[in-house]
Amino acid sequence: MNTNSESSDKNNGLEKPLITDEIISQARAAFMAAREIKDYQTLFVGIGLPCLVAHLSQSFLSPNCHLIFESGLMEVACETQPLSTASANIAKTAKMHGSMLDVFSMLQRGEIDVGLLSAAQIDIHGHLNSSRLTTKSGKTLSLPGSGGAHDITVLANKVIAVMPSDPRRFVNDVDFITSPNSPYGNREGVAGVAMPDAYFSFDTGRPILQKIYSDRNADSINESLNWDSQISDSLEIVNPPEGDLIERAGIFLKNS
Amino acid sequence: MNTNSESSDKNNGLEKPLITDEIISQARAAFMAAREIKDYQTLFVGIGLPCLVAHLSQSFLSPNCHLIFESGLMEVACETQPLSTASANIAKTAKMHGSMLDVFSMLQRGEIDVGLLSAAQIDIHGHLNSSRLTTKSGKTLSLPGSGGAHDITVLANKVIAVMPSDPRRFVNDVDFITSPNSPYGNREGVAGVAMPDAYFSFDTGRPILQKIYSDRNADSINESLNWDSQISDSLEIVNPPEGDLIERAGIFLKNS
Amino acid sequence: MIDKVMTAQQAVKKYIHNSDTVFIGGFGHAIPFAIAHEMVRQKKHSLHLAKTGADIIFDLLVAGGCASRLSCGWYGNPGIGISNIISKAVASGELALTESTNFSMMLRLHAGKLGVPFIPSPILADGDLAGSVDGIKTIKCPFTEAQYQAHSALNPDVAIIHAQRSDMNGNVQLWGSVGDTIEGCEASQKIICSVEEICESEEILLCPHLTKLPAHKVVAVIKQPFGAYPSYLHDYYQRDEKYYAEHTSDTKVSLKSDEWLQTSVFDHNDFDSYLNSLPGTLLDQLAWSKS
Amino acid sequence: MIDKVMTAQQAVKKYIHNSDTVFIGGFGHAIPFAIAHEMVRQKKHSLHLAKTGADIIFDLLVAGGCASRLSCGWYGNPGIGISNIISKAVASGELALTESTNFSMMLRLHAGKLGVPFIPSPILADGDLAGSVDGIKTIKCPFTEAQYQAHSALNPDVAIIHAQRSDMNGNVQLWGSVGDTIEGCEASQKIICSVEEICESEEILLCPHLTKLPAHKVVAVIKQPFGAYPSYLHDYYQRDEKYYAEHTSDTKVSLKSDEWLQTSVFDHNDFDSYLNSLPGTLLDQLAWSKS
Repeated sequence: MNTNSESSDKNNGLEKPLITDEIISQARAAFMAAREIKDYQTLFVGIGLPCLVAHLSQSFLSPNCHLIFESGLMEVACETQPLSTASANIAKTAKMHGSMLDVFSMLQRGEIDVGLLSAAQIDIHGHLNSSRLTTKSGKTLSLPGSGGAHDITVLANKVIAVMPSDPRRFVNDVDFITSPNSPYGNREGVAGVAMPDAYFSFDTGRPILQKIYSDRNADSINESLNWDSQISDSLEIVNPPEGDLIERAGIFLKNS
Repeated sequence: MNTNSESSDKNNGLEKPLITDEIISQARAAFMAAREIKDYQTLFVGIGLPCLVAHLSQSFLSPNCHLIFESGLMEVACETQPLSTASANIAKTAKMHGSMLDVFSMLQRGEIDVGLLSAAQIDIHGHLNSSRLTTKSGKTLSLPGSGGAHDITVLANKVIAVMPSDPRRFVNDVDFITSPNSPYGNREGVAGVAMPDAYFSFDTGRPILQKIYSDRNADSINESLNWDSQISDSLEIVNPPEGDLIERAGIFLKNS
Repeated sequence: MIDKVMTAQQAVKKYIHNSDTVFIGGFGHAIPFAIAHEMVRQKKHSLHLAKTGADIIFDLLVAGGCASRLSCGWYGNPGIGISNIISKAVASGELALTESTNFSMMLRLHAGKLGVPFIPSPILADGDLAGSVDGIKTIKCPFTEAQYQAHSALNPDVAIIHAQRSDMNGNVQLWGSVGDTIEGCEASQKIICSVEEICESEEILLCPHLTKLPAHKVVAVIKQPFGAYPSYLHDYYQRDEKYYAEHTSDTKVSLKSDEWLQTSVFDHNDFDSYLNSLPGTLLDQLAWSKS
Repeated sequence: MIDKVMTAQQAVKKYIHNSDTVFIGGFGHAIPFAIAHEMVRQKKHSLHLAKTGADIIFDLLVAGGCASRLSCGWYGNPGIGISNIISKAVASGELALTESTNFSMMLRLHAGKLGVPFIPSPILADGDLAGSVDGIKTIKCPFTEAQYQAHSALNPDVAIIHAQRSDMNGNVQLWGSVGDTIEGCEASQKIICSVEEICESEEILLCPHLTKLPAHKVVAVIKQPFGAYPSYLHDYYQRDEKYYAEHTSDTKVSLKSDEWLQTSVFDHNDFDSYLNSLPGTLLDQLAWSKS
């Protein structure tokens, strides 16, 4: 693992991207989630930030994890950002073209170690919302819906959510429970949520600020979000991603 | 359709077989069953005599019927006798290699027009036995079991049994009901049984001698079997297969 | 054998009836746009569309007035955002939407494929979708007494799909990412399929493992190169990413989506005419690349 | 990646435990004889064997004393007749046999694949098998109140299969007639696979539609050419029809079946040694022919 190299020699001719704050923010959130993944785990990967988590895991931390997408693509090398779970860029790297039934069956059998999801909102119960938002004026804003999110949340052995910093996304009660943190059988449910500053676990059933990047302040992070969370007694300080890792995130996000 | 040609020019170099009584007997039973099949029907084909029915149907009577085997082979051209539902000789002619689940699902969906089965015994209720026989001395003789026979009997829209002449196979009550004539939903169940002399229908729920080859006598056939059957008022006299058809049956049975 | 080869115009006219439940094949890949164009052109209406995750082909069918009901686990423009057209049609009451989850829709189609009345699953026991989805009832497992949700079988009247190739008898060969396509087709009463190429049955025999649909249910085979455009087809052509990227803004106001229907569907007699109206080298640029 | 390549000896020792429930892959095709030979050689015992239709590989495992229980829909020598060995073992009480139907076994494995407790079906409601089969209970459909039989999930501890090829990571490619093989493997906790060839992952990427098993469950990849002999392997070799034809008479008396085990299994350290003991040109004669 090398997160410090300043060189881009290894980028195989891909254009060196302009590193924007947005790229850094996404890389930080994704890296925080990727740290929770162990090598050789099976990952069920949602679209958006979860793909960057999968990419950084595979590239830097857990090179042998098995990436599975709801379209039925398995044993995927997630090298560029896919727009859908069936996009050609990941279909071309997949060693198995199965069906949607095949991969959801894996989830239901309990063979998926980690489900990687994003959502519009997450609440202190670990429930996720990807269906609709209620604005302050009471208007309802429709979102695309569950897709596989509900199913992944109930059926993966463990779910890690990965979210942007936006405080409106962290709430005491989601506007709509698309994906209830009600895991099947003895599964773990939503284990935690990674964001660009920190990682909250749900070990006690409520959000606890468990890990924080060394350039952030725990109290201010905790207070900046719109939910009742606590700071762990054993708060872990994590070095933020830099150099090679940020660059790879930039290339990943750019070449999509 | 040409069942009268004496020539074997069309046999594509396959050796002209010796036509034995056994071949003629099988061809007669199979042809009687094949006459019950309409073109373009979907057939779920068991091993043994049912394969000869399928072959004669495809070659002479119903060239466009869809042949399906329990192994998952579909759109099969049944040109030589297969020993199992997955034999290479039929796998090589199949236009679709599906799975066992795929084809039994077709049955369960109600898409199989005719199930073609043989059995050790058939009784006056239309039940089939392929599990065990009780000898006169009370000894039990084990047979290989249901395989897909039970499932085909319950799930095909209609079942046609095809049997050798052996009177021990036609009984008032089978020794063991492997495949009950209890069709699912509004399916027809066991519609009839073809044998080398005749065809019995179960239109009234009991065997009725419905069709007979012109070289046989209805009363003597009916009496020769060990079951309570009747002779239809509208008994149909059928010309027995000869010439080309017998020869093709011989080639089919020989080149297995 | 009956020759099943016909035009999209003939197939849609003959086999898709108003008020049918229609399964739309393709999943981020191999999406049957050519057939959908023809459905809009023929002004089919009152259809119930069923699918796991609904791509922008649903925008076309909803904007075109074909659908009165939509059952799905997701709808929108993958990776881009919400569907303006569907949101608006639901808000106005023109479209009844039953939101579910992708796996529940998959299980319902799979129960339809198996020919069983339902499949039990632990999903949709909790959460706000549980109260509003269709076709789910709580049952007890007879072995463990534990509670499950019975996801009831869905058997659409007709499935529309696009695939790489078929012979004239409907031995359809499809590969690449399939998503829910096969299950949805098997669950349906009949299948209308457009293909890039119609091949000889002898070619099918060389690779029978690629044949994915039961030929006896395929009622129409339509030769339509680029029939999945603007989506992609594995080994044939790439997705038109620009089209998808611009679609969401292109359909933000009704005026614009009317224009979209006019220029892409109603201005043409068939899909080839539409393809010919695309900028000169566009389709060439979409040529499949292995990497 | 962990290199999963090992010998049959290592795989059977490490991953098959006495008293396991074992799914036997292959259906009239691709039957994993090499792995079964090794199970007999290592004197595995008390296994519960599960399958839809049981080919003569079951005779080998039963004669070898490996099995104490057999659940299947059929057993024998396809197209030839009954299994002398299994009939005798059942009669003597050495083997517990639960007879079912092929589709019920398939549904139970499929429920195992889906990860659901059962699948409802109308089969096995009536007839003499209904009272004696395992894992079936009557339930009511919550939608129609009609009665169905719940066929309970079967999740074997391990599956053994033979396939055409795999990479060292367990991306197994199998084609030809598959029968119940894929479902049985997916239902099992782990998969042991012998293959004709071990290929580079790059070759897998050229035809990912041929990859049929989830690599994360494949624990052992064994390079064993002719590993399905005397059955056949699509595109590789034909079945030894003479072997099958003579098998039933060859196993009519115990003395003969003991001799069979001795000369085909115990006289050899591995399957290659057995293959080498076959008549000189036999394997050459079995070369695959396209027609």
